[in-house]
Amino acid sequence: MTPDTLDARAGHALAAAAEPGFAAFGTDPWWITLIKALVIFVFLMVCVILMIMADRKVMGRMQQRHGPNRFGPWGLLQSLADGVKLSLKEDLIPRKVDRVVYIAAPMISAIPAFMAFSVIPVGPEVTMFGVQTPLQLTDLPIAVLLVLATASIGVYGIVLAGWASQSPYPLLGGLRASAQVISYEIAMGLSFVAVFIYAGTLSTSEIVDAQRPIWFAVVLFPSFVIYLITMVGETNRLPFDLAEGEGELVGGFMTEYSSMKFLLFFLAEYVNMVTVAALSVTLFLGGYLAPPPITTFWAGANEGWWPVLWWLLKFLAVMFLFIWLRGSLPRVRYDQLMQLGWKLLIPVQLVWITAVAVIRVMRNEGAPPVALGAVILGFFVVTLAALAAWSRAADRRRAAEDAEHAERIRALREDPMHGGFPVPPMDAPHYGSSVPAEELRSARPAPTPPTDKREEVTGA
Amino acid sequence: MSIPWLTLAIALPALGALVVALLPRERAELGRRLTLGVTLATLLLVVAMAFNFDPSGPRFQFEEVIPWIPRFGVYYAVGVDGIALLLIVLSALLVPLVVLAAWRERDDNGGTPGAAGSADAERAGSGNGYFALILLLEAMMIGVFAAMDVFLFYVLFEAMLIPVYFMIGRYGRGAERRRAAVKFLLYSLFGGLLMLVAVIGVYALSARSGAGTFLWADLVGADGALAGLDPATARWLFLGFFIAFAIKAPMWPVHTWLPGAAGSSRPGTAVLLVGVLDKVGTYGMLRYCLELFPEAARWFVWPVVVLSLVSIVYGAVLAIGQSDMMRLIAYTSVSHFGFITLGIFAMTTQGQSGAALYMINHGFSTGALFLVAGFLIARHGTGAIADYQGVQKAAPLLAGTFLVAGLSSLALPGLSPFVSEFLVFVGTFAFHPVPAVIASVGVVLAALYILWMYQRTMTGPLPPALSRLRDLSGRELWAVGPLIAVIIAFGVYPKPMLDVINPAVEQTMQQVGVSDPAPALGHVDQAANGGEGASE
Amino acid sequence: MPHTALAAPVITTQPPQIDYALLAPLLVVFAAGVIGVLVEAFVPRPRRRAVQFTLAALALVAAFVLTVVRVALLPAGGAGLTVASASIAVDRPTLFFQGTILVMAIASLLLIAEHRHGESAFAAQAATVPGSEEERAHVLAGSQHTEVYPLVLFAVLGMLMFPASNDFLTMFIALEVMSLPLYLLCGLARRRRLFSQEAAVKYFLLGAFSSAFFLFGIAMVYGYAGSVNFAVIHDTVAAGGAGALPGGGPLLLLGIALVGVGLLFKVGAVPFHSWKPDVYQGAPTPITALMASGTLVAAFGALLRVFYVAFGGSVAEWRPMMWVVAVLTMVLAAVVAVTQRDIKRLLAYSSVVHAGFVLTAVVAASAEGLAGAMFYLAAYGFTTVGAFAVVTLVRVHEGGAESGDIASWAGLGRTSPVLAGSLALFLLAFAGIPLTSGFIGKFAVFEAAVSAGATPLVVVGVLSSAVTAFFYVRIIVLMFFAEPAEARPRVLRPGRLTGAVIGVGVVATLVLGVFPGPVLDRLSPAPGAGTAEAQSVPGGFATTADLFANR
Amino acid sequence: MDPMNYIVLAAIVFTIGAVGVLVRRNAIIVFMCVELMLNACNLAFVSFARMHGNIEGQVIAFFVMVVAAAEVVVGLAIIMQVFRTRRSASVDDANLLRH
Amino acid sequence: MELYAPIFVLGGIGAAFVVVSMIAGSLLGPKRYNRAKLQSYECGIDPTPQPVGGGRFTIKYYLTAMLFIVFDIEVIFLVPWAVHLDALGVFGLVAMVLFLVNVSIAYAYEWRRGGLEWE
Repeated sequence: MTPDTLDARAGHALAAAAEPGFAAFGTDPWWITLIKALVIFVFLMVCVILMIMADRKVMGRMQQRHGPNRFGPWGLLQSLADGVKLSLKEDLIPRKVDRVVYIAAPMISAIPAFMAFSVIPVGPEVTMFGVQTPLQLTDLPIAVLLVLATASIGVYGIVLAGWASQSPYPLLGGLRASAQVISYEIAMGLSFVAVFIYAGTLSTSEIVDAQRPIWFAVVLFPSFVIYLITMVGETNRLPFDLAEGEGELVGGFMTEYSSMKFLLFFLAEYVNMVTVAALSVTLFLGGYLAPPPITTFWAGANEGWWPVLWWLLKFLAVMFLFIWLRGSLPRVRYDQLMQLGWKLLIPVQLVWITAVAVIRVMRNEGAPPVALGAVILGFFVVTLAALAAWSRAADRRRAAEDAEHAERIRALREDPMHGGFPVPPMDAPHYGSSVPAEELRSARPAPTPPTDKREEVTGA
Repeated sequence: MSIPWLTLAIALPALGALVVALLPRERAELGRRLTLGVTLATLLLVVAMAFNFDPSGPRFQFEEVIPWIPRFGVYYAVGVDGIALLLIVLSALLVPLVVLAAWRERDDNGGTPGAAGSADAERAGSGNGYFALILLLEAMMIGVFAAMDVFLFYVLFEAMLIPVYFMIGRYGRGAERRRAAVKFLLYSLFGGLLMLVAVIGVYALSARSGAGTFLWADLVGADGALAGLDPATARWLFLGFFIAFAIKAPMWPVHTWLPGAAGSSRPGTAVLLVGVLDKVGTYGMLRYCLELFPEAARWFVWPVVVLSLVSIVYGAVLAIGQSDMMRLIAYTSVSHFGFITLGIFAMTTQGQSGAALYMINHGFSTGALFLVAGFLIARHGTGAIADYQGVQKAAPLLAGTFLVAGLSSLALPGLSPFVSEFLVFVGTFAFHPVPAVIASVGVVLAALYILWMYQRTMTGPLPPALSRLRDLSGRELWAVGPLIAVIIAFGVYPKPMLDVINPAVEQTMQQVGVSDPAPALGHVDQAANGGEGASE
Repeated sequence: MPHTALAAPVITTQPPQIDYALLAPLLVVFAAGVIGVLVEAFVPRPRRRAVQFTLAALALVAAFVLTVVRVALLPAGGAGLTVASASIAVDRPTLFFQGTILVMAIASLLLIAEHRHGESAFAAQAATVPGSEEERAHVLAGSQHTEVYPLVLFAVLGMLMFPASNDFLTMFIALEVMSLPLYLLCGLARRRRLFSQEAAVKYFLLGAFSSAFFLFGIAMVYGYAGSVNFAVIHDTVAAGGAGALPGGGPLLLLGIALVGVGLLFKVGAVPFHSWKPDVYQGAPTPITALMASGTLVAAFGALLRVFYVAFGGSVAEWRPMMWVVAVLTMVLAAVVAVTQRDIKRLLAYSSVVHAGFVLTAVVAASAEGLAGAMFYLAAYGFTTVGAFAVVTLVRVHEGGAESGDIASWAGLGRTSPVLAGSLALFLLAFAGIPLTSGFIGKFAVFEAAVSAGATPLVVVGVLSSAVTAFFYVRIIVLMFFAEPAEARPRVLRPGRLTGAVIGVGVVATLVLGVFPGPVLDRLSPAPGAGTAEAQSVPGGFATTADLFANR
Repeated sequence: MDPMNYIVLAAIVFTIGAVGVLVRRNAIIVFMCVELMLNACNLAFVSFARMHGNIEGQVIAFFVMVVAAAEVVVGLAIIMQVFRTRRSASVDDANLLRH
Repeated sequence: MELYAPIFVLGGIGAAFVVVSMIAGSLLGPKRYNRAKLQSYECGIDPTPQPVGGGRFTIKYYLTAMLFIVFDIEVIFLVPWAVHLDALGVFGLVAMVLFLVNVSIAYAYEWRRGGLEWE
């Protein structure tokens, strides 16, 4: 450990030696790297365009209509035309905005979205122009964290856009969007934990390798389901697209944006969809590995360029899921959204991770199958009991709410002032009364006037 | 070693203080009686101890040494030599008299009598508190003189401030008492803290070889822990102790707290303050400054002598200018303390014997003066000299005792202070004639301020306002009488005291490493016996 | 090779051995805090206070008992042990500091739990805006923050860990565990809530600022030594630097300075004291009592450990800095304190001055210094808790806010002699009058400093003592010698809990003042043993680390 | 790249944070500056860890993050409370406690 | 560093695209000034002032942010633990379970005291 080992000249060799298992990465000639990066970029752009198209077409089919069908064959060029149109629109910057932040926000949103894809493996090592190289731009010991990190940076774009617009709708939209994204980010992060336990690494290529025996979607099914839910929440897609819920918030944080900047937000959103879908394929669906039945009769399925096909198929399936969900589910309420994230996904995840860890460690330590079974059973029982308690509580709450409602109705009915009719009370809000409506509703008597307990509570 | 005399003498008033303090407010009368009883018992105990003291025995007697804080080498170590013994007797004697004098004093808290609120406050504050403090103070005074451990001495030296502080500030008189109390406390505390540094220094130096100690006996002497101290350090340490003692003494220029404190105290408090407490300062110089740091003491002789002379003259001159009796007496004390320090630092046997004796006698004379002045003030409610005239016509007994006390204060031959003042002069003259000559100015001035005060207050026509002035009551006579008796008795026959003092002084001299100048004056008690008007 | 080490971090398959018995007090307090949170969640509101108080009191007492028991677990000969991968040191100083902190915490807890007509010292509902209708509703409904108890437990946990930490990471965590609950607790005063909130913000911002300095200092030290373990740092300093970074001396110096800043802030030494008066004044008084006693003890414990163990080999480097800080602290704080008109601010400045006195012992860098500082802190802790307990009782009117203005305390000695007498005793102890614990403490620290050759520092200390005595005496004058003020404050009858605290304070102040021997003996090796080493400057200071025998 | 550069960068960032704390008046911004300082510390820790070749510094960085997070939670709660009361987050407005 | 370079290459391509398209967008689009166009999208309501200083974020959002931070930290600890669970064995499991229990207690507290209720 002498200082000259830290010398920059020695850095290259050291770095290669530094990360065992990453020998294949970071050694590409620069032009291969450039080619791969460009391909990814183009792939993302094409994906986005096609995805927007597919979104509209599939939705149309689901809703018994055609969808766009004017530009190009089957309307395939519709999105391209839309893009061109948007970019030719007048670029408005409202007078009161914070200009710098306003302009920077779409960039902050879009650029990280591109970067996340660089660690997604789409195939094993292939020979490209005579160079042996993996079909993955790069891999890191912390690759999955990179994806999460870029996703987090994207949130800044949303918040800043809302804030820079200096207008209530975008502000509220931005806040809601960021609250939602960060809420679901926790559940998402937790859903990865089980994967890490099984894979023992954060590197995407190694995670894919670890799924050779069996996909994690099978072994870690609850994690997979939760990831799918959070994936939708993360990308602000229906049924979780409250940030731009037109009915409430006009256009959400994008309300004040137009032309190319608007387009960039749009782009970022779809690129994020692509990324999370690709990540789900990588982490849970075996990445580029051929689906299990195929490998049994076709050994070459995981050789050469074939895996790209498997990857693409899985990826498209997940993308279709996005559209399918959008077409089938109604938008949830904001409080339902947050409650789902905080009160259901997170506790379930915590129990699930504990269960996975316990079972894993027990197996590592060679615990007898009986004990293992008992533990599994125990977790089942606990989960069921919790669920039962939860639903009981929910029932009780609902019953209590109903009772309260009924009581209110009854009070209204019996109020002689209203002649026994369920008319709105005269002191309800908007009736111009100075008495707040709350007082009537509360059945309790007003607090007794302060007599002996008078005290100065503040006072500086 | 049979009876722990000193511990008993400390514990008795301390317990008494606790009991009196815990008495309910309504039992004020019981508290007073109890206090008087305890102080008299202490006096008896101390006197009995004094009779057990063997002047020809070892220097320190009745020694008790018990470890207190082993970590710092601190001991509960008590013991007395002749000087300390006499000072303890003085304290034990003065305290019952003060209690008697304070018997009927009302609390003077500035409230007008009759107003309901202040009467209430008066009742709440008066009574047992003052007496408990007196008892506490007595315990501490005896302890401080008996201490044979530097740390113990320091602790009591500082702790004594608190009861006095309350006695002045809480139970004093006049509007200025609060300021006076604070001034007193801060001056003393300042000095005490400087002394603390020196005390710590002593400990640190004693720890140079082996475990540190605070035992006085282990520190002094050629083979003591402080032997071979380098002179510069010793001088700094000396200064730390000396400043504290000088403030206490009180010595010019750090005397300024005294007139205010004495002027704002009750006469009883003033008696204890000037009569006993301030002696701790001079006692400390003699016992600690000189013996712990003999070399430094010799080095500082001239500065201290000069300061003493300034004190003597300055105190006397200011006394003359005073318009308040209590303040006047306080300033006379500044002058008298100048004599004491002069005697100590003359570094002659006579000088130091005289100084030690002076401490006792000054306690008697000033005590008597303060008490009588206090009786007068209690009658008329003011301390201003200008408010009195012709008192001797209305209260001859009072005027008489006042005269005797005053004369003793100016060291009239035949009264005890004369012996001590004479010895100091002789000792100083043997040391160097010039200071002695300057100091003699103080004697002249003393006559001036005492007699002039007497003339202004006691003689002349009796104004109508004073015509109903009562003479001394029986209780008051009992308070001041013993003092007058002692003054006269020891004025005529000082030998018993000198017998006790001399061995201690000789030891001290030996410790300091000085000896009397060549033409010795013969033995001091002969000089004193033949001293009736005799001169060199 | 550094990079390979990086790439394949050694994850030990050997699980660390943890001696839970030695950690028991920490675990008990922590567990009680966690259970306290559960109690908040699941126990019905009316019963919460009783449950929380019982839980907290039991935990603290149990922790104290365990601390005492642990003394027996230590090996003979003054050696100490380390626990949990050498991150916590259990030695005599640790146990003393922990015991002291626990006693202070128990006393403060009694003050915290004190209730009068259903109100405590804490806001009914901190989340409400002061002066709003909502707040009134909460006050009338008798809401109360029982979260206070778990928060206090967590703060105490941090305090217990702080002086016991044997590496900088643990120490930093302990610092934050201690501070974060305190930030919140500061803002919970029932009355004068604006003050209280302001105090919380100030404390928080300045505290976070200082802990950032502390952390950067740790980073520098880590850069120098390659480890944050105190023993390793000590050895590295002795060896003159770590292999990877030759010539890292400046890093060490910077590290010492910045770590010092962080610790001195917690201690409240000038120039890092500015938070103290504001925070002490604004915080609820029971919390102020906890901070003035427990936090101070913990912070000094940590300071001593860092500077004696980790930096024990570079005394010559840090000594001048401590000198300057100690002098500034004693002088400036004493001077500023004279002008204060509010009792809590005054006590805060007094706490700053006292920190300066303890620093003189730190400067000594010897066994005596350690023992002196320990004794001083214990003595001061008892006294200050008692003093703040008295402050809680003097109100502007029955059921009103505390009457902080010193002028309004005039004549208190007449109306409530016992209370005023107790306070006077505490003030005299602060002033260092003999026969109180304050004197022995002062003597111990000054003696250590003089032994180590810092006599000028002691002279400064003594002069500043004289100045501080002035303002303590002023309060006594007001209470005993002055006429009661027109708007005389209402003195509440001490409740059982507050009364107990004051009583303990009085007894401790007197007992430690008159019979300090047993305590002092337990604090240090035989007298004189460390002195010889301490005086052989500066090489002998390598032995200071051995004072904390945890290496 | 010479790892010492990272240390210099950390020092610069730390200084920026410290200056920010001292000159800015908005409590939230002051607080953000403190966080900046903590992150500078993390950078220093991680760089030193690499230089020394042990993972202690990285572990510390983890804990610092945790502490920073806890600080954010507590700090935001306190600042928000004051802010709701006073409708201002300026530390200059908080001056009730000056004597 | 070599492992990270490609990411920045991709990011650079993305950034180039974004910047070019934004510049192109502003150049290509028509510019027809109209006062009303530059108003914020708002039906006659004045645009809101800056949140920092004016401050109208609902407390709820701060609460969400705080909760997020707490749990995000939890994830930070879980990830390295998960990766090395096999090596850490029972000790790691117990430690993490204890940690999760503590976090869960805080979570339960938050839930019970209404911190997880929206609107």
